Amino acid sequence: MFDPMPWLILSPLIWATLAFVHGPGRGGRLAVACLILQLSLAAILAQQVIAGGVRMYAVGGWGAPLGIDLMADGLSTVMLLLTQTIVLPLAFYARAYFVGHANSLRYFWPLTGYLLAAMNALFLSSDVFNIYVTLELLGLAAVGLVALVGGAGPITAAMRYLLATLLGSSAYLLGVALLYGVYGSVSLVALKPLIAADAPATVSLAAALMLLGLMLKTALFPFHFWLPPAHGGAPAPVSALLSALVIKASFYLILRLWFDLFAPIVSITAAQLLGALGAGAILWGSFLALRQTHLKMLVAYSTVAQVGYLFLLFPLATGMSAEVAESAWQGGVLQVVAHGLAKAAMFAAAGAMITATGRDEISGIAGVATRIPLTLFAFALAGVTIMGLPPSGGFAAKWLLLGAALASEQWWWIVVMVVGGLLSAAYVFKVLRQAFLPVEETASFQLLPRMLEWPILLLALASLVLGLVGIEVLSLLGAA
Amino acid sequence: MIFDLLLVAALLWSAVQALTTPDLFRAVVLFIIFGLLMALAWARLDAPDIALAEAAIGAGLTGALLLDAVAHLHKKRREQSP
Amino acid sequence: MRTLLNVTVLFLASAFGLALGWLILDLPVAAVRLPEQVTAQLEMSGVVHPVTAVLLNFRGYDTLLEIAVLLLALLGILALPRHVSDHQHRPSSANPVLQTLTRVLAPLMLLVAGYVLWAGAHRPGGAFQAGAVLAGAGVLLHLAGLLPAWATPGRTLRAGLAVGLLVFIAVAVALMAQGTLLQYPLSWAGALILMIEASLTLSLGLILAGLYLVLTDSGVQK
Amino acid sequence: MSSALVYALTGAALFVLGMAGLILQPHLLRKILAFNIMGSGIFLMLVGVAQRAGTPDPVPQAMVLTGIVVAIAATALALALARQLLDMNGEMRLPEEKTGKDRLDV
Repeated sequence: MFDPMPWLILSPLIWATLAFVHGPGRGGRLAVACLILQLSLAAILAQQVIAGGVRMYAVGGWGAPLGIDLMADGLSTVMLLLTQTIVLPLAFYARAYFVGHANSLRYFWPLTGYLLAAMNALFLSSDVFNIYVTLELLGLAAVGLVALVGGAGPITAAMRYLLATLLGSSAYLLGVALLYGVYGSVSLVALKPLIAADAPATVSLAAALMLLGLMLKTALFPFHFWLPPAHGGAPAPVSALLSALVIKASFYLILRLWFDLFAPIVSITAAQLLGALGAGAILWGSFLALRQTHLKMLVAYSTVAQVGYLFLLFPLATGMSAEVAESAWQGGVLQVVAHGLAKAAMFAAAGAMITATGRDEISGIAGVATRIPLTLFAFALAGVTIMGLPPSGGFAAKWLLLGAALASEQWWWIVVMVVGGLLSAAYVFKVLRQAFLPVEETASFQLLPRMLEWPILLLALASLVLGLVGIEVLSLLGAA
Repeated sequence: MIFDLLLVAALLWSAVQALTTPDLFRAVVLFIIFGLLMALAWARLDAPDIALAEAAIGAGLTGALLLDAVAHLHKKRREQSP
Repeated sequence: MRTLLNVTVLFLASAFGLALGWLILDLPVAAVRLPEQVTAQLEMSGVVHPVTAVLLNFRGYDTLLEIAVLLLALLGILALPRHVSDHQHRPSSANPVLQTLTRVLAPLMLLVAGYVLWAGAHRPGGAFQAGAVLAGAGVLLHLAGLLPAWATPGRTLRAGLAVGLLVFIAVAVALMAQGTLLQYPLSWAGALILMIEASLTLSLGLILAGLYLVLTDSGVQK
Repeated sequence: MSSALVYALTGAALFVLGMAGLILQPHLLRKILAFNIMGSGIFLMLVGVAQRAGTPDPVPQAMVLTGIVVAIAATALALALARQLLDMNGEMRLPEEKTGKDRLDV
């Protein structure tokens, strides 16, 4: 039987390297062709997982613990599908966005290719040291992309991002070193029963180090300091990739470690702490988003806030009844997917508005409603998901989380979610209101190519439709 | 064992010095010394492959890159305050 | 404020260090014994030196990604917008003695790199160390004023930078036709690993030298 | 106590030193130095703890080789960014760390 797993990693590695050798023109066309291929590969893998459950692949034929295994279960398949779905429209968007910036485009494709290879490899890996290598590949590619267009702001943001991401992966690697010291293996499959059987205090320290490192990379409050300038200062297609996907990769790992590897040793206290940090992120991030004067900074702070919802999953799913945990778990994963699609659309829309008006302040986008209604419509649709209004994917996700909080009588998370929802409505409407204001006569306006608008609408619609087909996604999740 | 303890002491001393000495150039030189001591430590740990790589890459190339950066920094300083 | 931060971080860091040190003094015996498995399977790996066997065969997939990390770092540096000075940057201090010395040393280093690469199958050494020696030759040539800093790499150079990764991937894919990714057939394993290592040495040498040669002349001119 | 464990303990100390330096030193070159020292500490821990019984273990040794290459890649990228910041701002610091006269650097 054809196995798509290795190809999902090899394809972006190959096209990224060839794009570097051949330059942006042919490289870009190759990238788009391969991205279409990767989307079908991810779909094939999803079918295989639904039909046959968890799939393993022993690289080199050795098998863990001597070799490295790839593993695809429901969660990793959802992440792979989400990644390929978001990157494909963004690739079309990027081609239109970087017109006239040959040097940026020359390196955009290879860097994006390695970024994608790192994410696909990360989602498929079942070896904690191999995951470290993918984390470094991911981090360096993301930093390279932030610095792509240069300028004091983005370079400073890239430097800060690099230091944060290196500190995060170093903490993670120290945890891996301790795990190897205790058990003599780095394979998730080999480690899981060993940790369940006997976990000395060193393992708890290793778990804390790995989780802290990944929280820094996910920009969970109060480790969010690096995110807004990096995501807000990068070129729009890059911001979209980073906010929609890159931070989700480290969050995926936190899920993997918490609910899989370290499940026997995690405590309810630690889960409540993670939830509290998530609540802090929701309130503080939304509050700061509301106070921003620049469009992309507002969207970036909104990411800080939305990451918070992801971490509410831990207190709702740890140590609760199976039913509550199931609901929280589904809500959390659905929030990953919904926020990924919506935030990609939102950053891309912000980039299109800035390109059209030539100004990056929120006050500069007056008149957008009449000039580029399609883009504004897409921004508003994405906003519906961010606010969590029906029938969007964001609504379905937050509904499941609310249900879990009600069932487990943890009413304080409900308060946080409601206040967060109101604040996010306030910052989304702050943008929309400005967009509907009449234009000044003097304002210049650049017409947008079609490819700078339609991919955004596609992403925004997907985030909305997710609310209606969420069951399908969740059934994939349950297949493993 | 005595050699190991001496080596460990030298490693820690050079690391602390590289991090705290006021002069940047000195700090980089101390870091290169630290790298070479690390190569010795790897040899003591029966890891000759890492010893080779550490000497060539960790001390050598990283050192060259850092020295070049310090030279660049000093050049900028001179341009700024003639 | 700053002092408070210093004290807090130093305190937390030392507390953490003490805990870490105390915990590793009291570790149980590891349940999985990988060194024994490596020894048992060494004959199947195509090389005799265990570290090379792990690096290129048992955990070869790690190494594949790691080459991508290195190439990526160079790409990230090249991608930074910069205005390279018009004149080719050569250190002014290049004296004739250094130049003569370099002319002798550089070919010698090439030989050493070849030996280290070949030796890697049996004893310490291999593509990384050989690549580092190559890169050292490149840096030396630059310091002697015989090799200019890189502005933007041309197509041939780009191909050279990428060849190691591409050959590695090509071998991995070709092997998939008759098994799984990177599964070397026993009779071919040694030869294939040497081929990968040879191309890796070239690319690693170029990339590592490139890190220096690009950085050394990467000023933003106003 | 085996000599490998002595090196592992040294690794722990180096990690702590490097981490403190990375967080506290405002100068970017020193942050990069500190990152490398922290990395060396992790590598010593990895091999030292794994070889605490006294027998060499090729698996963590190969991992450290991988780690050294990743560290030089990260170092080079960080230096490139630091040099750009120097050329644009005249300083090798992040803007939030410009204050503090009591710092040790030139």
